[in-house]
Amino acid sequence: MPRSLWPWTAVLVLLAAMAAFPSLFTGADPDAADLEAVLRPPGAEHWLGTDQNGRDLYARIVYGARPSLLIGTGAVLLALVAGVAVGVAAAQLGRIADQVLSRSLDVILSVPGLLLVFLVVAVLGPGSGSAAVGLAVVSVPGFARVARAEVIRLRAAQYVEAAHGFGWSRAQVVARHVLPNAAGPFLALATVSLGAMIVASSSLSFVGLGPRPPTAEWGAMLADSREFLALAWWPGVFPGIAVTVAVLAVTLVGQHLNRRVERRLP
Amino acid sequence: MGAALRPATTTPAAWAGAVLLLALVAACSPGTAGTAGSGTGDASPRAGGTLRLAVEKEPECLDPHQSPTESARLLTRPIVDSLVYQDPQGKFHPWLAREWKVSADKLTYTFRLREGVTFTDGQRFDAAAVVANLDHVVDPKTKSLLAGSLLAAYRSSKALDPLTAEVTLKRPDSGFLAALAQPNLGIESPITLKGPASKLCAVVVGTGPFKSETGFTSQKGIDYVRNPAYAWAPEGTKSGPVPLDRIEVTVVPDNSARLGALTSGQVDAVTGLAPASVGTLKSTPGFTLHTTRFPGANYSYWPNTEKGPLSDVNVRRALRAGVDWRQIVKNVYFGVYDGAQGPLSASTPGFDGSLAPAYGHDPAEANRLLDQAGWTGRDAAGYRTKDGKRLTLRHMWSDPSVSNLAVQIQAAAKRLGVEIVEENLDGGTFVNRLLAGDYELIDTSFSAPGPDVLRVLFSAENIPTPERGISNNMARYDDPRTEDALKRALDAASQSEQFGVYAEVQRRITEDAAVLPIYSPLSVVAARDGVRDVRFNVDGSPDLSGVWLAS
Amino acid sequence: MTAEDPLVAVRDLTVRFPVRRGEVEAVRGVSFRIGRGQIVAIVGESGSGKSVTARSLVGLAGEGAHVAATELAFDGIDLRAVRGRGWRAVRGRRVGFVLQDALGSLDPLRRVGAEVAEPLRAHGVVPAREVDAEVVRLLGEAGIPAPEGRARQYPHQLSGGLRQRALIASALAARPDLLIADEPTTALDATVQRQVLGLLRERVGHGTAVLLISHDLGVVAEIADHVYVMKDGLFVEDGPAARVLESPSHPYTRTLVGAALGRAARPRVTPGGSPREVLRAEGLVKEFTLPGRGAFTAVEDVSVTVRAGETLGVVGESGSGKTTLGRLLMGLLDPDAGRVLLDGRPWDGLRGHARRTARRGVQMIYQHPLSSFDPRYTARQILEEPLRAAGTAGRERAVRVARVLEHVGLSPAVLDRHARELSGGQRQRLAIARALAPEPQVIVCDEPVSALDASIQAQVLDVLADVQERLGVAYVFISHDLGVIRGLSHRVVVMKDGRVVESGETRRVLDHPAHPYTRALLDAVPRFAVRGRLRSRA
Amino acid sequence: MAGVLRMREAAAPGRSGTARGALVRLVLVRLAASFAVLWGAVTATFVLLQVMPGSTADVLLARSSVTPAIRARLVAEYGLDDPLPVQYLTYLGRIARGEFGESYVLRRPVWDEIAAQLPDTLLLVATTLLVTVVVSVLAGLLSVNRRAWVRSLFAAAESLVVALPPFWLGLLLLTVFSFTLHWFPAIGSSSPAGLVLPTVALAAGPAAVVAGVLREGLLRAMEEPFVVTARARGIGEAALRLRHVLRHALLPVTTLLGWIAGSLIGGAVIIEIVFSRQGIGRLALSAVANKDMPVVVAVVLVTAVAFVLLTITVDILTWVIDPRTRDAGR
Repeated sequence: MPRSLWPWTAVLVLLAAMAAFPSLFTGADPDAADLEAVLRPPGAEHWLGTDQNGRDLYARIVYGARPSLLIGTGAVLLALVAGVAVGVAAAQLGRIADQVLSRSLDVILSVPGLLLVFLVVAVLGPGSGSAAVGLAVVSVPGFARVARAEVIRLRAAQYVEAAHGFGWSRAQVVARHVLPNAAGPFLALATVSLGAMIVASSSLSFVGLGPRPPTAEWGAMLADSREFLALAWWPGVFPGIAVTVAVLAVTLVGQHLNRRVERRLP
Repeated sequence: MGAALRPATTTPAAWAGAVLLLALVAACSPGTAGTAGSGTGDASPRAGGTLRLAVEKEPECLDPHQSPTESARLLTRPIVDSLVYQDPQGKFHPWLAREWKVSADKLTYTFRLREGVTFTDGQRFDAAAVVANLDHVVDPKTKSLLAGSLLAAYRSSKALDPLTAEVTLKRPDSGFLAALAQPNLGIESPITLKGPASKLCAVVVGTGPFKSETGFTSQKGIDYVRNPAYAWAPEGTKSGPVPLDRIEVTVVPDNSARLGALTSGQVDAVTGLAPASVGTLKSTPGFTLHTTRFPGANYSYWPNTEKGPLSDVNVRRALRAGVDWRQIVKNVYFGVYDGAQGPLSASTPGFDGSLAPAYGHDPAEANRLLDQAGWTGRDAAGYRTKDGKRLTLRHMWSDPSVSNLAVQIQAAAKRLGVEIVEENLDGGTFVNRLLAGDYELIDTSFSAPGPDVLRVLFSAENIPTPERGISNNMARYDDPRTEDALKRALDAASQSEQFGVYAEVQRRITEDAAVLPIYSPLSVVAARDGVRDVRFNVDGSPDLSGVWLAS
Repeated sequence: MTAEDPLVAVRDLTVRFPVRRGEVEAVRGVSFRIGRGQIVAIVGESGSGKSVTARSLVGLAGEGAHVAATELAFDGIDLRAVRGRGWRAVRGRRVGFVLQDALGSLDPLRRVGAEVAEPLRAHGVVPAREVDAEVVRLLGEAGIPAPEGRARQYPHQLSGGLRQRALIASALAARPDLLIADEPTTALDATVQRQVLGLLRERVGHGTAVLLISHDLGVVAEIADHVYVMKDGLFVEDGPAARVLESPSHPYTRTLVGAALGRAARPRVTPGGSPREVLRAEGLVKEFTLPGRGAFTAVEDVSVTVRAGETLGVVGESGSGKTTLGRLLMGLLDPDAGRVLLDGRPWDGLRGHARRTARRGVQMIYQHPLSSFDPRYTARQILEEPLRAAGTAGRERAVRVARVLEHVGLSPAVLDRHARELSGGQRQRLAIARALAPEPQVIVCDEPVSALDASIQAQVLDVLADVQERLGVAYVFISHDLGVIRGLSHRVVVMKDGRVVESGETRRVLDHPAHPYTRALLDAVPRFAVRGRLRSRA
Repeated sequence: MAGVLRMREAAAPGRSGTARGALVRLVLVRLAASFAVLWGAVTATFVLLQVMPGSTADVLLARSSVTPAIRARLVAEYGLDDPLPVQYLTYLGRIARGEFGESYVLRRPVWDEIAAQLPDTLLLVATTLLVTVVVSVLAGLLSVNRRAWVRSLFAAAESLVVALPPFWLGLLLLTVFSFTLHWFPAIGSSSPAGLVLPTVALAAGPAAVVAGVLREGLLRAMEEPFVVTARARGIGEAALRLRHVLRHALLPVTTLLGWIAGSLIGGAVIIEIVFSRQGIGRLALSAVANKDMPVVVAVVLVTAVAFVLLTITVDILTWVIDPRTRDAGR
């Protein structure tokens, strides 16, 4: 790994640790409102200041890592699994299945993403899980298309043809050769999507479709900050930096992994 | 406006998204119309100019006959006149009706109409127009979402002669004149009423001081121009020509954007400022805040008195005493809002100020009450338990974000050992749970110009159920003595007798802790200093007809 | 060679490229001259530095290349002093450049005419309004029929031969003094190759010198005046073409010549198979529907038989249906008509598991072995896979892997390496080993050596012959290279446009071709190779 | 831009009639398939709205105070008490006849409402696309022939911009340039000045993504053998980029831009909220919250049609740029 990526890897590790063990990073309760310390600027007592409820911003950003990152990660994983299933089915089950599935994916694409997420969240009820499912639904077409294209591309590969010659069944060939070799493009798409999903999940929280309050979530924190921007800039800045840094770390480290995978595969 | 879109911080639960205002019996409300800062009414109005106003909310449909929203009332008041005018103190004055008589059985109202009034489309205003309007409101085809219920007692009307209209009621309704004074029963051009209802949702034609031919565009706003023929302002208000040439109203839901538009000079005035913005603006030279308290019920938490932990009056009292509501209000709203001193806003006629001590902060008493109620255990998280069950209260929202107020209350309740769970629900689930009584707390305010709002909020007839549909007794309060008092209030012979009965109701409610009142909402217009004579209507909405621009 | 005033004079040319740690020296001090109107060839295998040498003459040695020489002159211009824009006066105008693979070398998004016109416009060779006419004339000169229409077409709409002609037309458009042709015929069928070489030779008649870069001695022999043999960035030998080829002095040159001749000169036909038929195809027909272009028949009424332990050569140019035939024989494709019988049992009678089991009886070796291996696998995994598919137990697998490795002469040390870490020859041996692992009766070899350098080709062919001798496996050997076919096959079928035009004993068919197409194929083989064959017979 | 001019030249007359026929056929096939997509979108929307909790009538009347007669009237008029299949078929039939009906909540013809909101959204999407294309092509062309560190600087800047949540960027822009500096209006849709900040906030991410893809494409195209051939003809670097390389790099960009244009309509929602702009996105979201089916379905239809048209446009553009696709059909 190039030296320039070390700090970003460290950031990623740090964020993961924050998401897993937030209490290691701060002794403060992220939900503890302190009426006497509303909108305090950053300082010794509150490193990043306090919000409109006197809650410690640093603690909220630390505790916000989990929902902020989990929704995006969950959405990518769900979309990956569903997308691969749909894509492989479209590629393998014949022309009619392919047409039906491909057109269904077009249907998802044809509805504006946020509107569709909104519909899904409305059906499932607000919360982190619904947000993740909603985002996953929107990103299934991307994964499914890559999966379908990869299966079709790899199906024509000579080593896949050769594998048929050894007497494997079709399913065995897909499992042994097609899917593992499609991992590269999937990984690429997944990391690109993960960054985009973290941004998208913060956007959802921003419009109030994220986890339930008072759960600290970066996008929701930014939404709350809007009203007080004239009084205090810090609640409107630090959570945004948190989102940006998280997405940058995911993207840069992901890009590096992709390049390594690409280099390994011809 | 999608409820879920508005990161509301000061609004009550969104199903009542617009603060509902029901016209009740005639009430003289003193109203605390007041203006902070400078620049009111001491100079003589200067004619001309365009007022650019940014408002917070917009109506789904402009037509006040159809729409229930506060914003429809605000946006149509410049266009439509009413038969009678109710001043901010609650007194009635002639407007389109020069005078009126009420029969002894209180079932027939006869209105003598003003002569020479024309609609801005050139039609003449006459008794037939009055009949057409009232009939239009109650016609099921109109699908009125509020105005129809204002006329619930209406039987029929007829034109005795071109300038005399007679209205017959099914039963006596002392609130009838107040209802007529509302923009929701404003008089629209009869020709337009015959056209498609959908057209009325954009363009309303009346006899008012302003007209808007292009009408209302959602998410954008509405532009008015002065009605040059206007010469029938209500008696008792400032007479003379309307000063403004034009009003341009823009809908800007985002609080900070609205403030930015004002401070950057993009608009002259804004409504519905968030308290934080009020604080900012106070310290900004060149701007004036015009405020009045909304009359009616305070912004409150409504406990479910029917089932769950809050059906125990001791728990309700403990919650009332154990949370320092006033301190929270002061902190959260930067001292802009006043803490509640009873179920009603202090500006409401019939408000009983003697109950204020019952709403004081007394944590020791609160803990004693909770112990007495049997919530003596403590779990690992520090919450009180009874029989192993945690004292958990579910607070329902249909808004996507929880107000800072709720966060503070949640924290204060936790110190008491009470867990408040904030549940953000979609509109459909919210309604289902409301009807089923499946909640512990709901929040909303309810503005109204008199104490009759108490019947709307506390009569057992108004408990929302699946059969009855949505109704406003969200505390699900069912007390025979209160019920009896509410009946006596209807039959009261004088206003003082009526107020006496309502004081009893307020006492009962306070004793039972059937509501946890929090603060009195403010109607705010913030404007640059050059905007003069900003006044408020009886319902707390800004009155634009007298506004003029000094610069 | 004309000593006075050569067109190109190069002395001590070195080209170095920066790599991660340090540099590699691709060209390590070579000197050569090209006289006006002369054809000079640089011959070498891939990676020998021949292309870099040629590209240095037009400043296109590559990004970051460090080019040094004591003399680097073109027509009196010191190319060492040329920088940046200065090259533009040389490129195209004074030196034309033709690359192999005309599909990639012509911009696929532009019309052929625009590509040919580009040097004309860039150098203002003819007035703007005459450019179109000049393009048509140039295309015509390059032997392209109906040049007006072709100019409006896109490269992918032209056949390989026409594309190469268009590329040459483009390189010659500004009438340069030197034409650099880098592997100009490599991707072409033999008959087309011959035509393109004819075109190049014809250019010399017009006074243009040619620097020919090739790995193919046959091509060089056809037209070059003077030959430089390059290996590892150095010229190991040079001299007049005839002298170098007929009496090579350097051992490497001898290997090259030997390898080129070997294909023809060392028949390794094993003593002939038993009469038992292992594979039989009857009246095979296969059509493909191309979207938007209707159906086209890849294989039409083809019947062949393969006997145990013998090699059936299948000859034809690209698009003749050879590969489709191979897949039909393997049961990877189902024919539209006719049938294939393996050991007397027809494929179409087999379904599901039975068919998958039967497939192990026919294995395949591909032209590019690397792409026939799962890129994640080590050599061991590659060899074990067919055994796993057959359900062979672990210990038995190890034994069989060791055995097939020995058959193809690979050291067990390769087992834990990835295929991409192996050399081209090792990869193809690995492919053969894998094909042997399921103990098939027939192996279909689809152009197994045509991607290999000449010296490696011979080794791989030897392995194939050895294996057949020892194991008695039958081959269906698909190739466009008559020399290879002749060296290996007992019987041969000649395919053209999906049909078998001639078949029979190899010697009979190739020495006394009956069908005109077979004769054309034989004629197209570069003269040197034919000469070599004649001599070896004598 | 020269690259665009060359595209037009490629499409100039002289193309064979069969190729043009293939394009027409391609478009027709696409249109036919798109009807399935439109039907699917409408059906999916209908189903999702139905499975949303709460009855439509309750949600509709949640903010009002109505008499039972009026409630019954509403339920009957909107057919809310019909069995679901009947509601579905009725609605499908009306859409097929081009009747989109009246909004339950807004009480106006859906088309009027969409016609009032769509132009502002389209304007924003159009300026965003324009800025995206111009900025990314400039950034791509300017950065590609630079030293490696300049390229990585561009790449780093692009990564940063992509990582910025657009709503936050909008918030920052608004705070700095509107609330503080008063350079641009804080509210308002139609004025050119009011379009600047929303466009910047919305275009930043896509422009960065496209610039990156374009540069990758340019770099990849620079490796192609035809570049060596073209250089060997003695043409200049600028001509090489414009005549040869750019078009190759534009191929993936075209597909990407089609995708971005489609997603912008969704992305515009957030920007419309942050900048208090009117637009179809906000209309749709509030309609979903209110279970206002006629509006939701109409918006979905409009965007689905836009999606279909975009897809076909991308196909046509690809057809124009890349002659190889013309003969391959699809």
